[in-house]
Amino acid sequence: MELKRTVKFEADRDPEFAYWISHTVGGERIRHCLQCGMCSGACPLSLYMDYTPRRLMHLSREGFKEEVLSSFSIWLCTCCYACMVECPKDINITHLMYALKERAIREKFYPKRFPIPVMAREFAHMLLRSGRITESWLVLRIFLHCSLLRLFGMSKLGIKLLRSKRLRFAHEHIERREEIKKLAESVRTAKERMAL
Amino acid sequence: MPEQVTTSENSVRDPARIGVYVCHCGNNIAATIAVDEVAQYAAGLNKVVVSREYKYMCSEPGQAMIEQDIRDHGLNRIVVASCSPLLHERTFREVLSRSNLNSFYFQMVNIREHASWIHDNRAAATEKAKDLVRAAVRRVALHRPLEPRRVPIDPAVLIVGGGIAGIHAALTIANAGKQVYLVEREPTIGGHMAKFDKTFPTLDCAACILTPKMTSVGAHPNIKLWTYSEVMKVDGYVGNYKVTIRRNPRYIIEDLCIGCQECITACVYKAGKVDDEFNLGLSKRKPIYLAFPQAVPQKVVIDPENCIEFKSHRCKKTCVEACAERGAIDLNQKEEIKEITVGTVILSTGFKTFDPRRRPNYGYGRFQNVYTSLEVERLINASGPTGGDVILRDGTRPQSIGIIHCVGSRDHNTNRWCSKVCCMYSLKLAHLLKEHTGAEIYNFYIDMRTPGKNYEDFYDRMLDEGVHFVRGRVAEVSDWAAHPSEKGKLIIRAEDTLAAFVRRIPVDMVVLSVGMEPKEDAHDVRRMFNVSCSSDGWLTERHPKLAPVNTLTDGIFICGACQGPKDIPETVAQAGAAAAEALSLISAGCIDLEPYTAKVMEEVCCGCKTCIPMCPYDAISVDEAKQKACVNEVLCKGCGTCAAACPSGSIEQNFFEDEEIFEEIAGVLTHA
Amino acid sequence: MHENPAVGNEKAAFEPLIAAFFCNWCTYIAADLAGSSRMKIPPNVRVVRVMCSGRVDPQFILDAFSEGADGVLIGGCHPGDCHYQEGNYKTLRRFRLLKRMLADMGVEDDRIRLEWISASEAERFRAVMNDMVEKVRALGPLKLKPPAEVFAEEVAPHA
Amino acid sequence: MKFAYYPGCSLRGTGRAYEDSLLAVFRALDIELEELEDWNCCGATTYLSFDELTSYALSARNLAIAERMQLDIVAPCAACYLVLNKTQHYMHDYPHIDQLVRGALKSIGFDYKDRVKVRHPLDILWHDIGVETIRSKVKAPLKGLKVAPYYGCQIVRPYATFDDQYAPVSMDRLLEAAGAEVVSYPLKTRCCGGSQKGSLPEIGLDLLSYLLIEAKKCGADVIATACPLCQFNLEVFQSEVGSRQRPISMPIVYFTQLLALALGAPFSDIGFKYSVVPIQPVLRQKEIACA
Repeated sequence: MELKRTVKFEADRDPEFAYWISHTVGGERIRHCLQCGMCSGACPLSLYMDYTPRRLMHLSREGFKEEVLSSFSIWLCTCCYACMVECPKDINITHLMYALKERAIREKFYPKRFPIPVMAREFAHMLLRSGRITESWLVLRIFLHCSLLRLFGMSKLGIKLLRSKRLRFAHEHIERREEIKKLAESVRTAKERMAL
Repeated sequence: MPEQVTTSENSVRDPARIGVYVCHCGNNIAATIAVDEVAQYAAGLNKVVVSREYKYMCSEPGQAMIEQDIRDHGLNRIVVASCSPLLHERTFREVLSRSNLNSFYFQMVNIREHASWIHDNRAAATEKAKDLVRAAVRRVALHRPLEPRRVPIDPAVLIVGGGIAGIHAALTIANAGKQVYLVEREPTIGGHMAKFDKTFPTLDCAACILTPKMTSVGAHPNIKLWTYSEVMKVDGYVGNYKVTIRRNPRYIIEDLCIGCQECITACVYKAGKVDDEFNLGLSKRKPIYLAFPQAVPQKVVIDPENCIEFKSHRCKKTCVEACAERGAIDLNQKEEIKEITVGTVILSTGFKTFDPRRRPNYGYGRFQNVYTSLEVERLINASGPTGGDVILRDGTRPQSIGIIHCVGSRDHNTNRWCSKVCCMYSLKLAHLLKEHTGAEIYNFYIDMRTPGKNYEDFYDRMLDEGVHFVRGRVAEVSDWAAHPSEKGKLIIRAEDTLAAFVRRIPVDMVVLSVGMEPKEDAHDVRRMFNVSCSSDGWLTERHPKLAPVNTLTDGIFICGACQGPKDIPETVAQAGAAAAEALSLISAGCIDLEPYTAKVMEEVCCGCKTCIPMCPYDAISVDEAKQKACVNEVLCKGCGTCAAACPSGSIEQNFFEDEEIFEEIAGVLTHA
Repeated sequence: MHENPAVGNEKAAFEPLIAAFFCNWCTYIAADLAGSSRMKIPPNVRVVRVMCSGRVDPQFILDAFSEGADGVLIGGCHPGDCHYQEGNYKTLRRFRLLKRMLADMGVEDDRIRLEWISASEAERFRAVMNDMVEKVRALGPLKLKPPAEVFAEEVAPHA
Repeated sequence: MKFAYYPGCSLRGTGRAYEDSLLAVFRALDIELEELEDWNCCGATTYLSFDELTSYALSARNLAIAERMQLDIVAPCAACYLVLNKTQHYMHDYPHIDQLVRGALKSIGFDYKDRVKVRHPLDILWHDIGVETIRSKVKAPLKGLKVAPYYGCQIVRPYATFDDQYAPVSMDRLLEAAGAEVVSYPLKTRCCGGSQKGSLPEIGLDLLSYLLIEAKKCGADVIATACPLCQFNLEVFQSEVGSRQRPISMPIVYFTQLLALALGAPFSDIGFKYSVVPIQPVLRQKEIACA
């Protein structure tokens, strides 16, 4: 067992991060957090989390960016909204989890070949390209990016699905794909204009 | 501009010599308003003789400064620009009367609450202050001398609500030799406290300290106790409130009933059949019953909903037989309306406990072994449904008990406030339950709040007794076993925030420490007595620090939990305070009311009667002989609605005359 | 008629001046509460205290406009909560009448407003204030069809 | 009664059974459906974590199309239902999102007025049609079939107003109307792990096994779901769950499949052919026609 310095210096805090979290959508009331742990208690995934949602709330508002963005917990969130409906201070915890994921992806805060961010990225690309998701291809691409072995592990499942005619490899897409591109484009420019 | 209203001769105005005083209020005003600038500006205004600024106008020297100026400069009008008139108008009016000036030659300007505290732009705030001062100067020049209306105080006091607050206030006033009417909705007085087993932190038994007080209320010659009764209507004003009270029929002639309870034994129902309100449905009572053994008054009640006689008229009426020779039972009793006159009123209408069904994830109502704290009080009480033996609804004795704090408190989904007493009573229950059952006790709390004399010691004592404390709000109580050890138990799921992981704790019994809420009819009470309520529904005091039991309506006082969550010591202290306030009015014998009444300028009045329906108090009538309206000063409460309605402008409201208000309007708007 | 420094040439510089009549028991206290809670409210409002919103004579409002107010706000207790039982109902009735009349004279709807704000509703008080100032600022300075003095004489008697 | 039907990607992929049965039910109750013209993926919950703001614009496109069709949307997929609702909520609550989304829609020629309601089939069947009407139309009651109603997360939480967040009952009532016996299922709103099964198999399995084992304990013959992902997880990974504890065989069907069956739709047309865990044995055992 190796000894590790656990003391935190003020220099370890990132005030920008603290500011960001309390000004991002859903974080308006994060400073009200009682640290009561209702969110953790209600969370079906908290049993596996390195930092419980409650701790993430506190760490974020205090600006401990490293700890938060590199934590496993944000990727465990399945967005079931249990925390949000329970929160006694009406903090939109689920949405903050999205925000944290988004930021972690933007700032590359995740282990290599870690499937969840990969899935998000692949999903996004497919959506932007064709306007719809073809699950079969999505799954395929994700596993290609993570580990081929896994894919073989899953092949049994694939066969099962094929047999049940549920996996179809015909690419789904919408008619006016250009609209999707336009949408994304206009959001991008608007974001720059609003400096979001 | 509108035409000058002719004024009644009795009050001619002498040429105004105005003094203006601008207050710094330490830094409260000076921080955002250039006080000196305002004062200088005022000095230049028409008719202003002196204009000064000072750190604290309300202070001794501040007041002295005004008096000095009145003497030296022969001032006859005073304007003070400081805080809200609701705070210090009286203070400064007294300054004037001390200097033999009519106290209504004064106008107050609110540049703190209405300016310095709500603006940060110094320039703009200063401009605004100038405008307001200018308006006051122009207005005060027109003020007329007025005499406050002096009304006598009827020494009788009405107390609404017979919980510990009402009981204590009643005894205090009655012992001072004054008449008290104590009105209680339930068949007995005692309120919530009567249901408690022990009281924190001293653990003395609630009944032992309460029942003696209850008995003396029942026996006191100066207290008229009306239980099972409700206030229906309140008229009049301070010193002279006319109150209408409905006495619901209890179908027992109180003067004849001696509380022997023969009738109850005789009832055709051999056992109880209706949920017993006093034991919160944990036991049954008969349709004819005494709320609880020490009930005051010791008079039984019949509840018509469940009495066979009332439902079918086919009862043997064994109760009536049993009471044959006293004949105290009167099944034809009708409700009775009482009209009384009192000088002051004390509201002690109390609170209600939070209904945990509004927090479904705690399973109250779904799992039989989930109890509210109040139910547990009865469960451990020697005179309770189980005689103090803690046996669960399923007949077992709990080996492990979870006490969940903050149920319906500090929660945006239900009540946002902290109910203040739950931490302490949860500790108390932890102790009592341990004592009664020897079970493992877990307290789930967010923050442990034990502010109060000897409260922290009590907390330490619980720690010594080995009660578990888990810092975390419980997310759910379920009967879903995820582990063999959880089979057949209620599982409490919460994050142990100090350990920083989620725990599942199986228990046999769950106690929900429910918070305090305003009574559902708090708003009706508020309307009836003309007092105000916070948005949460708690009755609001005139000033949170300096007038904690007064309301904005003179002669109406509040005490106890109707004003906000509080424990017994605090409640009793407040009740004492309310009683003292009432007594001080009574012994003063009279009170001065604002003379803001309406008056008719007969020479202008055309007798059109437009004003008559305007007045909610029927204070205006028509002098048939003269065909002119005339105002009954005693009935007039000075709202001014008639003045606004009069087409010929012949009704004026004292201190709010059209002219005065027009000057004020022009003043605030016209930049000089 | 009056020189309101707030009234600038270009709309941007325009700061509206709003006269407010508050009843002593509800809205005035709400305003005090807003103060003691240190809420931030635009400095464009000038409060005149009356005992009851029922006291507010339509003439006051006309006068306020003619004296240079760009907007008028009346604050009273919620229906049913009037300290004098029903003063606020009377106000409401008059107010509806007056509003129609003002409309004829070209006073925009947003310039004149009746709000029920109870003693505890400081937050609501703030909201109303901000909203009103915003709306009136957007409308720009008050422009009356007939010259102000004339209309005060013409209309006041009918009020 | 007519709605704009928004299938979403899943109902065209792994959730085809849901689509087939839903259409059958609506047909049986004469609710008209017109497919949302050239609809696009709502972005699901995944896209949100990639690029929140764009995801609102994408889902708003569907709202705008429905508005142009002058119809309210019915969104059977839990994720779609949530995301569309969420988009509307956030456009109300946050001016900058509203501005940004409207701007984006303008750029593709939509002038969005926000006049669309997003409805869930449960909502429509329970409130608009009503339990009584359904009961009256039931041809083949599901006598004795013990069903565990499983709502999952995103339908009742956090925006749904048509049912209780903690203890929803809409599906219970509907299935009862269909003659089924609804068992009380404490985990009816507990999360199934969503896409975690794909990314973090172990954890996904844990969550799934809770749900499956508890349903067995409650004596359920089948679990009824209202979400393609829940259905997929619970059904397809059963064997894995089984391989950890004792094997489980629990048919996982869409509530619409059971309703359709009760309303007399031919067994072969309502998606049972896609099942991995066949429901026929249970039905036969209960003597409910399934041919």
